[in-house]
Amino acid sequence: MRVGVFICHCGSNIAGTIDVAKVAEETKKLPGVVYSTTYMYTCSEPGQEEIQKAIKTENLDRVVVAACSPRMHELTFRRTVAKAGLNRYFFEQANIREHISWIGTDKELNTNKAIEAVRMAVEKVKLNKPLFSSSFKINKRVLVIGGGVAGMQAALDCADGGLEVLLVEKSPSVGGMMSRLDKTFPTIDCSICILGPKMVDVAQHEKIKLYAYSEIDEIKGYVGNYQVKIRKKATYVDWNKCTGCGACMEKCPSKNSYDHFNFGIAPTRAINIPFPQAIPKKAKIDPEYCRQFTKGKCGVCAKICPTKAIDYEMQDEIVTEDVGAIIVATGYSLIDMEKLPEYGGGRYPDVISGIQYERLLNASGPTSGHIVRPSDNAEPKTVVFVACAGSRDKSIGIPYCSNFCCMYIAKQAILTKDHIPDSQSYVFYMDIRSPGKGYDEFTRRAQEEYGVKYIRGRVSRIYPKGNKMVVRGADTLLGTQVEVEADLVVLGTAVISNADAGHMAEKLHISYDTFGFYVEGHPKLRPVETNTSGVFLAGACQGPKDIPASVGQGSAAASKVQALFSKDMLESDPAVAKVNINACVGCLKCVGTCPFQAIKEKELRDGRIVADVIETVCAGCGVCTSTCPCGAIQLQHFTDNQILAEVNAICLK
Amino acid sequence: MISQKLQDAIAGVSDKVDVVIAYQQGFDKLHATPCFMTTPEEIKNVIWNPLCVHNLTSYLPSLKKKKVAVLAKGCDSRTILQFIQEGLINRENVTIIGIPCSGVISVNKILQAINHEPVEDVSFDEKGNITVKTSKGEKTFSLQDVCPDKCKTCRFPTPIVYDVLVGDPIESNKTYDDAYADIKEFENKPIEERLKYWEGEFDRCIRCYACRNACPMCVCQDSCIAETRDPHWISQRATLSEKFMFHMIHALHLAGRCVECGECERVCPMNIPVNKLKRKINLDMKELYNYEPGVTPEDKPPMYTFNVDEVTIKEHKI
Amino acid sequence: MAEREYAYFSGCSLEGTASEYDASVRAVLKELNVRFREPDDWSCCGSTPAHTVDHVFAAALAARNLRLIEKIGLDTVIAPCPACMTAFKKAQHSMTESEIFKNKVNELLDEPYNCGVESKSALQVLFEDVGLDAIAERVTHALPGLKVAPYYGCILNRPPEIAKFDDPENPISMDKVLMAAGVEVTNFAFKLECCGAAFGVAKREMVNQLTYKVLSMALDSGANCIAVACPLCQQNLDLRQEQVNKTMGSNLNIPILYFTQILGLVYGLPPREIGIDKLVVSADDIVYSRITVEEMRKRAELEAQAKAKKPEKKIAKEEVKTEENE
Amino acid sequence: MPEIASQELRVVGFLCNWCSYGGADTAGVSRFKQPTDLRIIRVPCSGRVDPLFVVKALLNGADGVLVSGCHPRDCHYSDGNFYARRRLEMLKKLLPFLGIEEKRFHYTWVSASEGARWQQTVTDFTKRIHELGPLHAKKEVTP
Repeated sequence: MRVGVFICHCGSNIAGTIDVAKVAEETKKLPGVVYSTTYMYTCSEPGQEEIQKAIKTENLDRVVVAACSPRMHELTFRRTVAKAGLNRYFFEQANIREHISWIGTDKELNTNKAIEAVRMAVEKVKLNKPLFSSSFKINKRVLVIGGGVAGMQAALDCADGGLEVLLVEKSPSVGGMMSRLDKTFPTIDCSICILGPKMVDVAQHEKIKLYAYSEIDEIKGYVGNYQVKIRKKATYVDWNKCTGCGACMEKCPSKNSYDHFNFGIAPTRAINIPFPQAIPKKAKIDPEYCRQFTKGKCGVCAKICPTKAIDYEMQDEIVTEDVGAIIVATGYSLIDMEKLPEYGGGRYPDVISGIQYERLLNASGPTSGHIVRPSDNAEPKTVVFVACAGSRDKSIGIPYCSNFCCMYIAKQAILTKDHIPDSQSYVFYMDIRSPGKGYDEFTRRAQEEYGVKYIRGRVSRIYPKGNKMVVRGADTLLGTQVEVEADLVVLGTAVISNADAGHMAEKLHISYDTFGFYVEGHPKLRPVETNTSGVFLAGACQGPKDIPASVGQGSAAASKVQALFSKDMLESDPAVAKVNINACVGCLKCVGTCPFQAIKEKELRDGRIVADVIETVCAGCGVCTSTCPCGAIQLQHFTDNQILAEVNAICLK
Repeated sequence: MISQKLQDAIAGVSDKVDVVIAYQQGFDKLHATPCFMTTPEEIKNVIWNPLCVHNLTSYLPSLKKKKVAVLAKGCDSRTILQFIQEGLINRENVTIIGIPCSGVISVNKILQAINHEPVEDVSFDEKGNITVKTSKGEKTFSLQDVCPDKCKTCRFPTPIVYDVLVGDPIESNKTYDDAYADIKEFENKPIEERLKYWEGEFDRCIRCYACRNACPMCVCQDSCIAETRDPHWISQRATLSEKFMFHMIHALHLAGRCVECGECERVCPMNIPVNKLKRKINLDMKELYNYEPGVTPEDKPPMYTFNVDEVTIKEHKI
Repeated sequence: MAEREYAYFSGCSLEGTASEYDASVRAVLKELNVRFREPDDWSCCGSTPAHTVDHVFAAALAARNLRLIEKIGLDTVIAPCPACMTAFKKAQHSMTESEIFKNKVNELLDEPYNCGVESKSALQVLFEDVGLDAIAERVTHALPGLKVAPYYGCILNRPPEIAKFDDPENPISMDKVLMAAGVEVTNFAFKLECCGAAFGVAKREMVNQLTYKVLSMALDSGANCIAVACPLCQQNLDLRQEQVNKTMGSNLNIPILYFTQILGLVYGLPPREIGIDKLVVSADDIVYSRITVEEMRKRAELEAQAKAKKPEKKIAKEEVKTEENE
Repeated sequence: MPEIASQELRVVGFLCNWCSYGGADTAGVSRFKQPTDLRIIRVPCSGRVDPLFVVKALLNGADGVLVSGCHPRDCHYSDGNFYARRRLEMLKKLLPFLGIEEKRFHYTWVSASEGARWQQTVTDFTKRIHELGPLHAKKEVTP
């Protein structure tokens, strides 16, 4: 066995707090190590050439690189050794940067720790076996979860690339948050005017199959071969018959249904089409408001409907689809105003959220674009905007910035002036965050051209006084308290993850952070990938994002899927469980514990029963290996012996 | 006489099975030994007395595909139920001849008492006393004094599962807590004392693997990782830590599976309390998952399943 | 309820200036069959200048009393005065949080306090333990025309980690309790606003302004009476009205009752017994307006009949809710 | 090679690749300083951690063992950590019976985004092991 060890300086990242020369010299003494050296940047091209050269000249058959985290460069170096003719699994990486040089201050201790880290890697690599991946066919259909702007962009890009796309949208229409917006910053162009065409494309594209008002029930399988159960929620309207004429909506007697599309700023009917440009433009019934369901009698819509599309008996329908990749674009939610009691907690009708105000501004909104206060439908002359309503507030568990409130508040302030020329807007802000192209100019325009008064400070309380709302806050620049008597108060409510984001992540086996936003593969270098191959992220489900960022991610995710599907076969990860049939006693405990049903029982010619692994289904978790009492089923590359070698390397003295 | 009833019972089922497993006389009166009968003629050799200590059900998994009739005491019947839980036998292939048992005899205890003199004769009286005759004379023991410890707290004198029951069921007045009183007591000892205790016990181990071979639940047989190189869990070195490791392997592989038949301790030549660790784990399994090995056929051994929300497991703080 | 027994800690102000609070609390608890005992030889709660100069000392003062209660075998103390209650809760909090602090405090005590006593305000006990149903059950009288602005003051429910009671920004317990007792409450935006009492001597000007704000906001909210649960609030809002009127040129004249006094009234207790006569701004009108529940029901019926002629439309206000979007 | 005498104790960590190993990386990237005693063994999933690995480590010279995986419900392999939780809980209860302080063994859940939580875990656990002192001073170990 001839092991070569390469210790990386990583500039000063490692060499700064670890005596790399000493590590090289000490590790040279290890049994099996015939070559040990250091290099400034091992991951650089010359660095990799160094390794390949050494493999040739020293005819190494195993390689250990002590550098950054294997999660960073394992694949890089596997390719390196493979190019030099070694099996790519004859490589181990010791993490002496993230786990040592960056977290330890004492150079002597760090160096010693690094030496032991290398020793562990050496002991393991000596037991590494050559592994060869088998390839399997992939299903070139892609599932996009979420029909917001990010999801639609992803779906369209995939479809234009010739892929079959399933687009699953939870609400009755695609369009997401953007379809609710009036104008978009910083260009002030009409949101639905630029989004509408995309929505139509989605509906009409022959490669896209749209599941509106549907949810994901279950996801099984692995990259290239997923089986997805989609729940088509009961609309109580046969969408094949519904023409979207809206007659039912006009005649529906229960007029106080909560309007999800308008965020309850105005009531809607129990049977409704969310908005004029809805795609698909079909009606659906909200049973919790529909008299047919609540009182058991009504049936007006059924009578009125010209195509007899109403079906009160309709049930949810489950359809199963096979796909090869999944793009998650489930978007975001906004914090409930009840979480902000000092701002009235939703008790005052004239304190509304930004998205509700957006609906008031919108020509296709409940007020046809006339700004009126909910309490008395009067036109407000003084409008106060409160930025960071919940955002950057540790006390309610939202320490992060919601990213786009500063901008849409500036936009709304400007639009307010356009709608009501004799109005005056105030904005309470903590900091103005406008780092995008043309963004800062935009917020300046709001102040300079539109005379919006920006007050730097937080609002401590909002309370009614007569028919006005008094907004009291600090002006940290003047160092005084300020009180503004407003006709209408708009809260830039914090962006939060969807309530069911966690469950969705569990279905997808992807991880999410403390706030419910999905975790990307690498914060900088793998922004739309997840740690689960075949699952990609787009839009605000990964963190608060404005439109351009979401669209960008949608396209990025799509291109990732295109790349994945550019091959007909996928290489399976050979680090899967393997059964030693001579040792297996056929107790089949592994069959029961395998999370993926990847183990079946097999009868040998002599009639003996043994366990048998389905390679492409095995995900390589190793639960079977730790279940098997006789060590007959071993997870390749993480066998008992390999892990024991590491344990002994640091424990045996 | 019970032996007669037993032989009749066996005769009753023998034609339906390939083999009957029961006890016959061993090399002397003090030793009974398992017998495997394939012809009716052998039935007359069958005996039953408190010296029939072996857990005959241990042989069942190796005979999975055959039709077997087996003699089972109360404690042995738990083994069968555990086999069923783990799918190691097919119930329909097994005919269980249950036999209520008021306690067996620890041959070792007798041998010590008669300091290993050759036994000439053994007799039992109706009170359950045993009289052993050697060249040095006769000695009579009451069952209580010479029975294995497991019998003293036996909760299952009558088999939990059987097809034929020979003799009348026996009620037990022992409770779960009785059975684990010694474990609880040991847990209250100071921690250093506990470590010293086990080091003392395990240090005596000669790695003969008798405990493992006698264990009905040790399914691995020849593939036991105590002896393999791949995986290479322990070396053959006779160091304390290697011995300790062996017993940990044995204990953890039986976690939530040990039916406490006591075979491991019966066969240990060094009198190591091998069963103690497993019984401790059983105690925890009962607390955590309300699970007891080998009492119902439907249960699933706790180490091979889980609940998404484990109400009984509290997250540990440092 | 009955089987449980509380300790009762009146504290200095309820012994003196706020005796009507003491009287009314005791009366109401009695009406609701809440059993309580008082510890002998109780002393200052520690909410004096003590806590501004020495936290250990302040905690020790509190802990001494809590220890007395612990000793007579009770685990919950009713401290009607928010100052006492906060002093107790704070001591309890910091002593259970930190072993070191606990030892420091116990060093100063004759007998160590084992942190076995929970402190609650009278409001908290009524709201959490007695319960709204029991409160409603006992009602015998109504106060037609009375519109109450519930004023919580600054420390009854704050800071949250110590008070552990109600919402720190928008408390509703007193509203609920009064409503349960059949009393109409207004939507009072300044239920937590500082009334300035703490600066009553040092910064009179400021206090007058603050007090004015609170009082006038109460009137704006349509109230003709303010309910309080704190001697200092009561004293400041009640006693200072004349002074405020002078400096602010207003003519405020709104009675400031302890919420327990209002409960006493609807429970049909004699006004004297609950110290109505001790108020500076007279609450006599309220007392005179008192009628029995039966009479109230009759009136209601008459009004209903009158209304019946012109049925009114009403659109239920939709609660504002965010919705997930995909 | 023995750990640097008196300064360090031997702490072994088994970390699942997807969450906790990533969490440890995150802690590193964020330069969250930690004690140097810990030696990390990377496994695909906490479900891969056979309790016997922990025992092996403790018997062969480790003074403390730390196992960390994805939070329940968040396992990359969906169920791995559920099995781990049962097995490791069983071991945690068994160790004191053997005379080994259960404090020497800790299992927890740290996600890839929880760098700070990881720093806290390592710091506290290492501190605890130092309070307990070496496990093997009092007993003979291995060849």
